[in-house]
Formats: sequence, structure tokens, C-alpha cells
Amino acid sequence: MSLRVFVPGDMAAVAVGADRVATALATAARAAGIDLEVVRNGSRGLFTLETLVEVDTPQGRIGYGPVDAADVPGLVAAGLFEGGPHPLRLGDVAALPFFARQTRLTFARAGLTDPLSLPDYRTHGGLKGLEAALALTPAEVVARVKASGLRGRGGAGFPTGIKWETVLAAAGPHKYIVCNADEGDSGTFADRLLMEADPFLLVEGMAIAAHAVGADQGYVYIRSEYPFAIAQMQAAIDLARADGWLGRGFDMEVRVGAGAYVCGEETALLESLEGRRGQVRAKPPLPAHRGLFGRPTVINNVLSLAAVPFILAEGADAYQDYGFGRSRGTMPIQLAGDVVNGGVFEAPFGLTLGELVDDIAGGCASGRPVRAVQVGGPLGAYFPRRLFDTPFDYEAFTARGGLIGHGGVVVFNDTVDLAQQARFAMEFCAAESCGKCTPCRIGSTRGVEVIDRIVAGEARAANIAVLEDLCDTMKLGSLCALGGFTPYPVMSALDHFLEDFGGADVRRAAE
Amino acid sequence: MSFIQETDYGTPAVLADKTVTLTIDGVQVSVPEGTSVMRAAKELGTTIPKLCATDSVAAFGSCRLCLVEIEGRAGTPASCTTPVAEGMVVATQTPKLAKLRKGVMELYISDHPLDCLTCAANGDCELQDMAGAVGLREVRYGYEGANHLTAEKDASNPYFTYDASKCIVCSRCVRACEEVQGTFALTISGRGFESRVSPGQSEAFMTSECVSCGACVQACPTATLTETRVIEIGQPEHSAITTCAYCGVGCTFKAEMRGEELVRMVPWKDGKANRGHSCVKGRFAWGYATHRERVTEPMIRSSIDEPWKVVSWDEAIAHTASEFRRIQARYGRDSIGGITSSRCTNEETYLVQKLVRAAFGNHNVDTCARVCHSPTGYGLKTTFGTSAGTQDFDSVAHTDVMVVIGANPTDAHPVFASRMKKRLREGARLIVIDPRRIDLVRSTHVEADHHLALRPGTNVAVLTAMAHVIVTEGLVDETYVRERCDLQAYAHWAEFVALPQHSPEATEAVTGVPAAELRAAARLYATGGNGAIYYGLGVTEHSQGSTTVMAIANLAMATGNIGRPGVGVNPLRGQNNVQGACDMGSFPHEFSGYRHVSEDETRHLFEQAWGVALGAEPGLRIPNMLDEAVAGAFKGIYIQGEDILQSDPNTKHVAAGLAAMECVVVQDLFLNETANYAHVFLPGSTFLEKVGTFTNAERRIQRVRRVMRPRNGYADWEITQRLSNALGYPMDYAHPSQIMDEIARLTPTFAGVSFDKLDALGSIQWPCNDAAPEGTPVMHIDHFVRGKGQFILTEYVPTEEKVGPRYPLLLTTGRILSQYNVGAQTRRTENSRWHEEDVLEIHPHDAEERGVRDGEWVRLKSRSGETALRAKTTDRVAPGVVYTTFHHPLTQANVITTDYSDWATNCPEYKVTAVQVSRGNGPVEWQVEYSAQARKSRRIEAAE
Amino acid sequence: MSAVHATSVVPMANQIATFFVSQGDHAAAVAGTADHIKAFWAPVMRRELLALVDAGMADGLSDVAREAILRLR
Amino acid sequence: MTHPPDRAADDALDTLIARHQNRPGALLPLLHDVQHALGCVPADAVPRIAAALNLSRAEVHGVVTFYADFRTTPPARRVVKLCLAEACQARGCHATAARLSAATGLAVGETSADNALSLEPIYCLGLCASGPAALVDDAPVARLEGPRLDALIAELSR
Repeated sequence: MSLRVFVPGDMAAVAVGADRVATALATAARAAGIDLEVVRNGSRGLFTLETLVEVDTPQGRIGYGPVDAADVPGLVAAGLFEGGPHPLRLGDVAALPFFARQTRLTFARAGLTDPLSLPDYRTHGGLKGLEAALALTPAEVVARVKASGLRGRGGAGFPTGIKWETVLAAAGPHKYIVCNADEGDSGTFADRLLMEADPFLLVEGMAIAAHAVGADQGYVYIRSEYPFAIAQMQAAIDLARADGWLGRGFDMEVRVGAGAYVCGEETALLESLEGRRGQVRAKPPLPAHRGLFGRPTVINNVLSLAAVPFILAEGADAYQDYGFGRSRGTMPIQLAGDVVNGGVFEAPFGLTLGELVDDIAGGCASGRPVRAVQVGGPLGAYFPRRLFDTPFDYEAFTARGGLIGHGGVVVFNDTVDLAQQARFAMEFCAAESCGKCTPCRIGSTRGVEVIDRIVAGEARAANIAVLEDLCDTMKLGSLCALGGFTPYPVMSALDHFLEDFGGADVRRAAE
Repeated sequence: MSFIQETDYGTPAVLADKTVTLTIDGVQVSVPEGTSVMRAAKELGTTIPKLCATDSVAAFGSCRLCLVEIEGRAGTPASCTTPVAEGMVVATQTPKLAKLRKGVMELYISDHPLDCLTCAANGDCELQDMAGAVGLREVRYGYEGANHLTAEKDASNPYFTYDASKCIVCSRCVRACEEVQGTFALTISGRGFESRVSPGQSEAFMTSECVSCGACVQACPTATLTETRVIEIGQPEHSAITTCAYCGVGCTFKAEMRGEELVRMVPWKDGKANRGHSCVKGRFAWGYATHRERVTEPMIRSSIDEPWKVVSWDEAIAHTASEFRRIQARYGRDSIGGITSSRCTNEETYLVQKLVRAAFGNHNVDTCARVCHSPTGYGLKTTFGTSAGTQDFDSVAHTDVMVVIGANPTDAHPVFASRMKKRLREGARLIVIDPRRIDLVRSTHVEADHHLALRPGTNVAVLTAMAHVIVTEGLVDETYVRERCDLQAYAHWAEFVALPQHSPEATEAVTGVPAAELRAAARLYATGGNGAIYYGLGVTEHSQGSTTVMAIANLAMATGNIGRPGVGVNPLRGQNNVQGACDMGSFPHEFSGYRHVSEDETRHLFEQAWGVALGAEPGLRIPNMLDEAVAGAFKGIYIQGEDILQSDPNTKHVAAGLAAMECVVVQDLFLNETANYAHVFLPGSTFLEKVGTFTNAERRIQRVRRVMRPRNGYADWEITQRLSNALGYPMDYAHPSQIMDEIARLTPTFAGVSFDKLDALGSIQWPCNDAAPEGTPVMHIDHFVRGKGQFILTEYVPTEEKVGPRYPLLLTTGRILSQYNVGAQTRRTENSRWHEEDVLEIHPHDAEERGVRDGEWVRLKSRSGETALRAKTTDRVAPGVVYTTFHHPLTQANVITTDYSDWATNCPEYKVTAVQVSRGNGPVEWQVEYSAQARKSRRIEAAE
Repeated sequence: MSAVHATSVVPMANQIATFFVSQGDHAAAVAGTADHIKAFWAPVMRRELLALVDAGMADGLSDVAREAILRLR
Repeated sequence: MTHPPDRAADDALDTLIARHQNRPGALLPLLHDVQHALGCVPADAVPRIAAALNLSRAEVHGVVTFYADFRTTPPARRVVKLCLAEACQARGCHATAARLSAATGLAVGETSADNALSLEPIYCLGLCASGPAALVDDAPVARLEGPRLDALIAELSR
């Protein structure tokens, strides 16, 4: 039997040289006459460790990281293939505190398995959810998902089971399952990780959804910025079809976005899938009634669909037992920006922001103090340290003028200029606005201009008042969350970091 | 006259059985379920500010001015996209909403020129209105930021200008182009702040796919898309509702005026034929009314070689009367006749046929329907009992399978075509039976399920084969046939069509239609739900035109597709009042209401009313008149508003007939081609100058209202009346309504029609009488007018016009969107920019065989004559088939067409002519000579 | 009689006869043709066709059309 | 009229159209493949794409201009897409951008006159814990600072 080493094929690992590491290992093994099998697993999700090399040894799987190709000769010399000692040796990766403190329901297999090995998938509990679902009636499946308390992981937090119930009740010769894998929020990468590390899980989740509502076709809409995920999902779908659990009454395909953040909004995504400009549709009608190609459509985020197999396999209660308040189950939180431990941290809802930033993420990698944290992507508020007691939970964040969105936490050190971050929020909105509704189309551009005037010291107090009015207009008047939530980072910057706008007294002067 | 304002309800009306009651600003209102909050408010008289919403297109929700607060709902939903709900409590004006709306308006105006005072839309601008409505007083963003104020104007379209600097990107134009017109010529390019309305690929309107229907202009809430005429002369001050004088759709327009100057024609939302839509002709091509070539004074001459002499009306009328009386005295009572015009009103048409029957004392009256839809009259009367289409246009919204035979609606009936396309986009299926790949076969978001590209002249074989499939595959709606049709005739017919020689496989060699395709089409029509057949002159203008109409009727009866909304047999009428002209008794064998002159009771009724004796035998039809003229027995003719020289087949024969007459009287707007052979020219009036009614293809009688005085001094009916009086037969109508009253008295199907009722109801579809006081949208509902539906055997008889070595190709003719018939009107407008000359469509194979390249001159020759025009190579036509239009007198396509005609009605066989095409190098001798002769004939003697 | 008539009324009558022949037996065809001509032709045209028949100048006239026009004399 | 390369492009377009024509919502997949094959979506491909999918030219144009990915002219020979979104900002992407600009003479969003290099912004590659991140000729690069940035700059200036 050959010796197995695991070198992640994940985009983040490849971006730091994983391919070169894999090649170097193979070369070294050949030179040493070792029959080596290099498994390109998914990343375990702590990107600080990439490239993380793991070796199957009699004493278990031993990790080394972060490994650079240049480190390989030394590592081999130190006995890497036998799990030998080295400064980069991490031992049992799962036992590292970052992993040990997690509750991995959705990401249970991430980094452990060969993502495109169906036997591996089955060995690690794959397809149990689908098998359980197929033994139930559609209505029973829906009931179970409802009972689990699963809420949409895309940001809005709408109960998944209720969405499914609506589509199940809708009549129609065709229904669709659409997976929103247009993960465009900066600071989020859980969808990407899942699709790269465990693509069958998403296929399984969609197959369960299809059975639950009577859909015959599924689409995974992946942003073009994720080429690895696109390839991985395509391969997984082909394998699943060849294996026979896809393609019989339900089939699916990957569709690729084209550089439009707004297509993460579900109705814009549907427009895009239909081959049109990704402009937001007015609701009603809801996609559940008239969605893709005018048919009843379930549209769910990757993480929502990926949570479903566990619920079916282990029961609604098993899932429901985790969580906090109305936020049930686990949330894959993504720690990003200036952090020591950057990656996916799956845990039940309820940890405080401070725990996540200081404790789990380990503070700033730069060694500087944390000044602000943006939670929930470009539309999320900037939180100052004094709000770090906020528990990670949909309602708690909303209560403090924020949102958890897709679970991205971006940490900024004390060099950050929040006026510039506010400006960027408007600039990003202007760059990504679909152009349909007026507050977003014109307002975002005006927002950039007004902030520039404030920063330049032009009639600061008056212009801050204009900016506040503009934020109000955008928040209440916009058609979708892009224009509607862009004011959140802007207003939070004003509320908590007013000094960055030219002195703390400017606002008082305006009043 | 005052300026008529339409109410914009913001979102389209919803038809629903259930009614929902809600409270808006404390007032209860009940509206159909599915209605928007915005529309419900408008029903109450409450106007919610809006910019992107208008009731001609679906709600879009982009402008964010119409936001409201709803009790129990979070946020501020848009009232345009929010449907009403039972018990809903809505507030449309709150401090929060006021601030929000002002904030949105402030953003709009921050990227809009502040030139209201000099703007073409000043006073007619929704943006201006909304800025006022929300109380915007300042724009705190200043004007130094990003903007589009220097965007360039696109004035490429002759009728409207696109001023991008004034665009608020509400997408109303884009949506109107898509939803109303169905062309999809507009999009938004870019995104975010850079979103811009883009014709085609960000190009000029004229080079884009735009068909200049005006829907975008109509939808635009600002000055961005404005009629060039409004830019030039300013806003109108009064208006009148009237009916378009182009095709048989019969669109209602609001003519907007300044004094007697027409500023613009705006499609009228309550027009039941067009529902607020228009095409490039009706909307924009009315400039001919004031064209410099318009003749406004009567003229006479003793010979066609002489120049015209301008005379007084008295002299012209007296001269005409004396000539007619002289001819009758010398050649007999039957030696003169008249032609009524399908362009004129019902009242005028009625008067001309009355003139012929009562004052001329014969039945020698005919109308241009002779050359277009006379087979429809014969065929539908024989099978159903009424010489008219069975449905209203609204019916198409309930159609599941459309069959379009020998019609090209997107070019010839564009406004109705848009309604067809809308239904097709909703999922209705489509079968096209046409030798040519018309646009409906495949155009943006519309695709025919089956295109039976038959060889010209084989309609009957194809339709009988379809009947064969329906009968032999057991697809007949037997219950319907049993209850509604003559069973003996049905059995006879079923046996006939079931014969093996009528199978698609047997007829394939003749028709060129693959049998499998034909079978599939027949099955679809028979089993696809509500099946509606729409047809045009590609059905009637054949030697078997009447047989084809009856074959269509057979199919509809066999499948139970007559007598309810969504089905039927629907001729698409070519001219605005061709239905009316036929209704009014313009045919030589019929009085008004399609009653034969031999019916004693009817004849006695007219004799009594008119105080004259009337003959019991039919008079001459147009081709018979021309034959008799050539033979020397027919010597004088009164032609109102028709250019038979250009429009009728075999031009040389027509010319010979006219040349043989001693008194040809042409009453028209222009010195048309026929006038080259005329001795008296009586200037006519345009539809803008007269009062009366037109009847469209759906039997809808609609008012024509005067918006300016006749430039020639008289409406056409007044001229006819003067002529009649001069002939010694007194007529003393003071107003066209009195003529309609006489029509109603003498015509059972019009018994309930009057101007007063038309004004009250807007329009009326005949029959309108005691049994149907408000008219009849759908006919034959419980039983056929004739009693039992009559199946007729339809044996295919090939036309005698055959291809051979000398004339190996088949020519078929038709119409193009921008031009209209002989072009007398459209050629005198900017519409010629789209179609400057007739061209010959020829398949690339046929072209290559002849060494002909795209754009080159070719000679087109048949046994009747020869002409030359430019070639356009295209695979729209099949190999072996060539196609042209007949809009331009220089081409004179009818020099080529033959005198073969429909067996029953003499409707000419325009659609099949064997021709040869060869390379040419410019106009042929005949064309050069004709042009010279026409010039000579149009000379007018200088006034002394 | 001019040549115009021989080339118009004769083929016209034949066309009508052809249609009615396809509808049923000979007698019905003659009757149908005669009725149609009576209903739609001006008397002068009937007279011309009869004159052609009488003059032996209607060679191309079909049997049914001939019988029909003679019936209308 | 028909230079050999045009004919090859025409053939490629025909093949791609045939591959996608009958898929529901075919436009985006087709445009992606066209851009992949031809380097861009040229204006003269739009009428053919429109005709094949039974869309108007305007509709296709609207789609092409909406999405940042689609370009109407061929790309530079080398393209660096640098992530400028918040997580990379927090990790110093502006410093990286400044260094790249200084080294190449191009601001982010610019292309060199000889079409050799484009420096483009991109918003998030999902490498948010390893920023600054970029796509260099479509290959992902993370922690683009220090020696790795030095290496990239050296490579780009060759």
C-alpha cells in the first residue's frame, strides 16, 4: 500500500503555493523511492495554516503547516513521511484549539476527505440524509426541515422549511431548486470552501430539496471569481449522475456568474440565470410562486442546502439542539481581514463578537490593536470594541444596527480610516448597483461625493446632514438590500467613528 | 374644443372575479383582486406620486416615489408592485413618506438639466409634476458631481428625438418596446449610475431594430423621447378623438392640435382596437395631409393629353354631371359606374353607391374590396352566413393556437401583431402558412411551432390536407359539428377530405410542404385548445381565393373553433374602411348589409326610401367595367379615393380601359396614377377633415372626427351630394349623422347604430340592433347566422398561371411596415426613409444562377409586362419564389401581375405570377416612358 | 365581339363551372354555375357569353358552363 | 472581408452557438464561452448571438454591458486582478496596489498603451483570510506582500 499525504487543492491553498508543494512532495518521494499518493483534499478551513500538509501515519494523521515548496526537502529530511518532528509539525490537526472548539455539522468532512471520492463521501456519512429523505414523503421532509429551525444562511435568515412548504404547495409541471453560490461579500468564503472541500454535500442537499418540493431541475449559480469551486461542483455533479443518484427525475448543472455582486440578490440571480441583466425584480411575486422561468422555485444559499443532509440524517432535534434564541443550529463564521487565525469557524449561534475576534481569531495578525470589525460583508455595520459583547445571532445584531449576513467577520486594526471605509461602502454600491432603483443608482454616486466633501472639510456639518438624509432615502427607498443596506456601514462609521470624519464635534454643530 | 386628458392609473387593469376591499387614507375602496395599491388609490381619485409606473406596462418598482405605509407591514412598500389585500390599511401621505419622496426627487434632479422653461416637455412632463408634488425646493448635492447633462441628442429618427441628458432611466420606453410593441429594440446599457437607455447596441434609433411605433415616446415621462414636431412648434392646446385612416386595425388616436395645425397624433388608451398602441404610419405618417402636392381646387380637361385647367366647384360639378348625362344618353344607362373608397367613411361610401344606384340608375358600383377581400365576403357568407370576421381583437388574448395564413401582420397590421406577439410570448402556439418566412415565423421571443412554407397558389391543397388529417385521425369536434353544422354537408365533406389524394403525403409534391410537418400542424390546431385563424390577402388574392376562405371555415367548424372568445376566423382587412365599404353596399350585387339586389323585399325597401326604381340584376365589377370599357360599352366612371391604375392587376389593361373612357372622374387628395387618365379631378379631403365613421376588421364602427377644415372646401360626402344634385337626383343631408340614420333605417345589422350611441359607447361592433343593442364582439355564439354551419368541398384546382422555361419563378406580392398600399400617403411622408423603393426579394440560389447580386438592378418579366427594380437576396423566400411590394409607382409591380382572378368574385390573383428575373441596368423603357407620360399628364395650366 | 370577351367571360364561366363540378353531380353543377352567374354577373356579361356561344366562338367553354349559360338565356 | 482569423472566429462562434442554443437561459453560458474562445465578445458577434437565441441585439448588448466580466475588446496579454474589497483592505491591499502601480506605471483600472498589462480591480476572491489576494492571469495568488509581491513585480517587469 502506498503512503498517502494530503495537500489541499483549495483555491486559498493553491494561492499560497499548494500545487508547488504537492509537486515537491511527489518529486521527493520518487527520489526516496517511496510509493506516494498525493490526495488533493479540501482545506480544513484555517487558512493561516495553508499549505497544510497531512501525512497518514500509523499513529494517525499528522499535519505540517504552513508549508512552502522550499520547506519540502527539509521536511522530508526530518521524516515528514513518518510524521517526524519539525518546527512546522502540528500533530493532529483536529486537536488544534481552533478546530477542537468548533461544532462541525456542515463542515464535518471538509479537509478530511478527497472531495471527489464518492467512496470517501459514503465512508464519512455521506448520502445518509438523502436516503432518509427518500424514505419520507415530500411533506414529511418539509416538516423535518421546518422543525429543525434552519434559517436561510444567505443573510435574510428566512426559515428554509417555510420556503420549501410554499414551493411544495405550488402547482406546476416544472419546479426548480436554485442554489445561490454567488458568495460576493468580502470576508466570506464558507460557500467556496464547502463547494471545494465537500461538493457532494451540496449536491445531496439539493437532491433532498428537489424531493421535498417536487423539482426536476437544479442550478448552482457560482460567481466567476470562484473557478475552483466551479470545476469542483461540475465534477461532483458528473460523478453523482454517473453514480445514479442524480439524473433520475432530478438533474442539476452549474451556471457561472459574470462579475455582478447584485446577482447574490435572489431575484437578480434568477434574472441572470434566465440570461438577462441581473436587475432586481420587485416582489411579489415571490420566487416560490413565480421564480426561475416563471416557475415555482426554491432558492437557497449553499450553507442552507448543505445543512439539510445532517438534519435528515440525524433528525431535526439534533440540529435544533444547537443555537441561541431563534437562531438554531450552527453557523459557519468566517474570520477574515487582519486576524491571526483566519478561516471558517463553525459553531452554534451565541458566541460574542469579542470572543470571536480576540479569542478565536486571536486578534490582529499585524500585532496592532483591533479598532473596528465589519460583520456581514460590504453591507454590514462597523462595530467598535465597545459593542464586542454582541452575541452572534440574527436578532442581536439587528438590534445593534448591524447584520450577520453570511457570517463574515472582517477585522481592522487601528490604522483604519472609517471615513474612507464609509466612502468605500458607497463606492462599492455605485460599482455594483444594478441601476434599477433611483436611491441606489444615483444615491450611491452622490454618497461618494458627499463623503469626499465632508473629508475635504467643505461645510462638514451640513454635508453630514445631507449624508444622513441620503442614507435614510437609500435605506427606506431602495428596491433591494444592496442600496438598502449600504447605509449600514456608512451610518455605523458615522455613529461610532465620527472622529474620522473631521472631528467629533461636527455632528453636534449640525444639530 | 378642449384638451382631453387621459387618466393614468399607474398599473394595468386587472380582470378578476373576486373583489377586495381596503382602506386608503381612511377611505374604503373595492377593486378586483390583484389590483395594485397604486391603481386602487387612483380609483378613489388619490394620486400617489410615481414616475416609472404607467398603466400601459407592468409595474416595475424602480422610481421609489410611490412608496406607501401599510399597517402591519414593515418598511415602505412600493404601491405599484404591491397588490391589494382584504382589509389592508394604507397611508399614502405621511411625514416619513414625504421626506422619502423628497429625498428621491432630490436625487433625480441632481442629474437633470434645469431648463424647464425652454424644455419641449414644459407643461407635459411628469418629472416636473412630481418635483412639484413632493415639494422639492433645493438640491443639496449641487451640480458639480457626476452627471449626464452633456449627453448627446439622437435625432436620427425623423419623427422623434432622444435627448439622453433628460433621461431618468425609468425604463418605461424599454418596457413599452418589449411589452406593448414586442420589438425589444431598446435596452439599458451598463449598470448603476452609468445605466443608459440604448437602442440596439448603443447606436442611433434609425440603425437599431426600432420600428418607430412610438410606444417609447408615448411611455416617456420626460422630454427624453419627444416628437420632433413638439420640439419644433410646442405643445398642443386642444384635441379630438378620431380613428386612423391606414389599415384595417382601426386605431383610435387623440389628434392634438394648435388651432388648425396638427401637432401630434397620440394613440388613445380607450381605443378598443389598439388599446393605446400605434404604428409608424398612424402615429407619425400624417404629414401628407398638408403635403405641397395636395390638390385643393377642382380641375377639368377635355382630353388626357391636355394640361389640367383649374375651375370652380360649380363648374367642375356641372361639367361632370353634363358629361355623365351625355354619355348615358349616347351609350345607355349602364355605360357609367362608380367606385367607392375604402379610405372614405361609411357615410361617404354609402352615398357613392346610392349615387350610382339612384342617380346613375344602375348597379355598376364596386370597391377596392374587389381586389382584396371579396372572397372573404363570399366564402364566409356561404359557410357561416355573414361576410365578416367572427371575433374582436381582444379575443386573441384567449387564444391558445394561432394560425396565420397568407398574412404578414407585423408589417401590414402592426398594432394587432403586437397583441398577437404578446399572447405568443405568454405561451400561445403558432402555425404560419406562408410561402415567405414572415417576421412572425421567428422574431425576438416569438417562434412559430410550424411554418408551412407552401408553394404559392396551393393554399387549398394545404388546407384540405389539414382537414384530411383532422378527419382521418379522429380529431373532429363531433359534438360541435352535430349541434351546430349541417350534418349532411359535413358527412359529404368528411368523406371528400378523407380521400387518399387529399392526404399530406399525396399533396406534398404539389404544395412543397413536408407531410409530417403538415400533420403536426393540423394536430396542433385541432387539439391545442382555443384555435384562431387569422388570414390576409395571401388567402384571397388567388384564383381559388373563395375556395380557400371556405376551406378555412371548414377547419374552424370541424374543430369547434367558432363562437367564443379565443377562436374564430378572422380576416385581417387591408384598408381602414374596407369592411365598412363592403357593409355599405359597395358591391354591384348587394345593398348595404349584404342583401342581394334580386331580393324583392329589400329592393322595394330601397326603392321606397330613395324614390327610384332599382334593377334586380347585379351591375359590373371593376374588372368587368374595364373589360367593357376596352370593348367600347363602358364610357364614364366616378372613382372616389382609389388609384386603380397602380393597385389593380395588369396595369396595361387597366390603362387601356381608362383610356377608352370619355369621362373619368377622380376624387382624391393627389394627382394619383389613375388621374393620368382622368378628365375631371375633384380634390378630396383627408380623414382629419371630415366627420363620419370607419368600420375596422373586427366589425367595429368608430367615429371619425374633424380636427381641421377641409383644405379643398368640402368633405367627400358633400362633393358626392353636389354631384347627385347636379345629376338631378336630390340629396340634402346636412350632416353625416343623417346619412348614418338612413343606413340604420335601411340595414337590419346597423339598426341600432347612431352617432349619439357611438359617442356614448366609444365604438360598436355590428350587428347592432334590438337583439344586440351594444353590438356583437363575437359572432355565431349559439348558432351560425345562416342557421347550420355549411361545409363546402374544396377541391384543389391549380391556377392556370404556371411556371415554365420562359417564366420559371413565382412572384408574390405584399406590403411593408413603413409604406401603405400604393403609397399615395406614406410616400409623401418621412416614412420613405425606411423604404425608398420597392425591391425584389430573391433567394441567393436563384440570384446566383442569374448572376444577380444583392442591390443590383434586375428585370422582372411576366407574360403581362416587364419592369425593373433592385434585387435583395434573402432566404426569407424559398428558391423558386420571388417577392416584392407595390408601394412605388416607378416600379409598378402590377405591370407584371396577370388578369387571372378568383372564380367566384374576380378578386385578382396578385399572389401568383410566373416571372423571369434577369440582370438589369436600370429602369426599363416602359418605366421611363411612363414617368414621362405621368409628368406630362400632371401639368396644370397656369392661372390667367 | 372583341377578342377581350372571349378571353374573359369564357374562362370566367369555366372557372365557376369547375368549382361547382367539384361539389356534386352534373345537374347540381349546372344549377350551381347558373345560379352563381346569375347572382354575380351583370346582364351584359351574360349576353356577351350567350352571343359568343351563338356565334360559335366559345370553343373553350366547358359543357357545364355552356349548359348553365344556355339555361340563363 | 474574410481573413483566415475571422473565419476561424466565425467557425468558433457557430460551434459555440450550436452547443448552447437550446439550453434554457443560454445567454450567459454562451457569452462566457465566446469570451473564452475569442478573448472578448466582439460587437459583430452580438447580432449572430441574438439571432441564434431569438433575442434582440439590444437585449444581448444590455447583458454584455451589465456584467463586469464581459469585455468587447481583447484583454491585455497579462492581467492582474487585485482584490480591493474590505478584507483585503484590512490586510493592506492598498499598499500592494501602490507598489504594483509604482512598478508598472499603471493605476488600478488602467491598461498599458502597448496592451501588455492590465491592472484591474476585483471585489473578493474568497481568499479573505489570506489577503491581499489577486488573480494573475487567472491564477490565484494570496498574501501578496513581501517576497511574493517582489517576485510578482519582478516577473511582470520581465
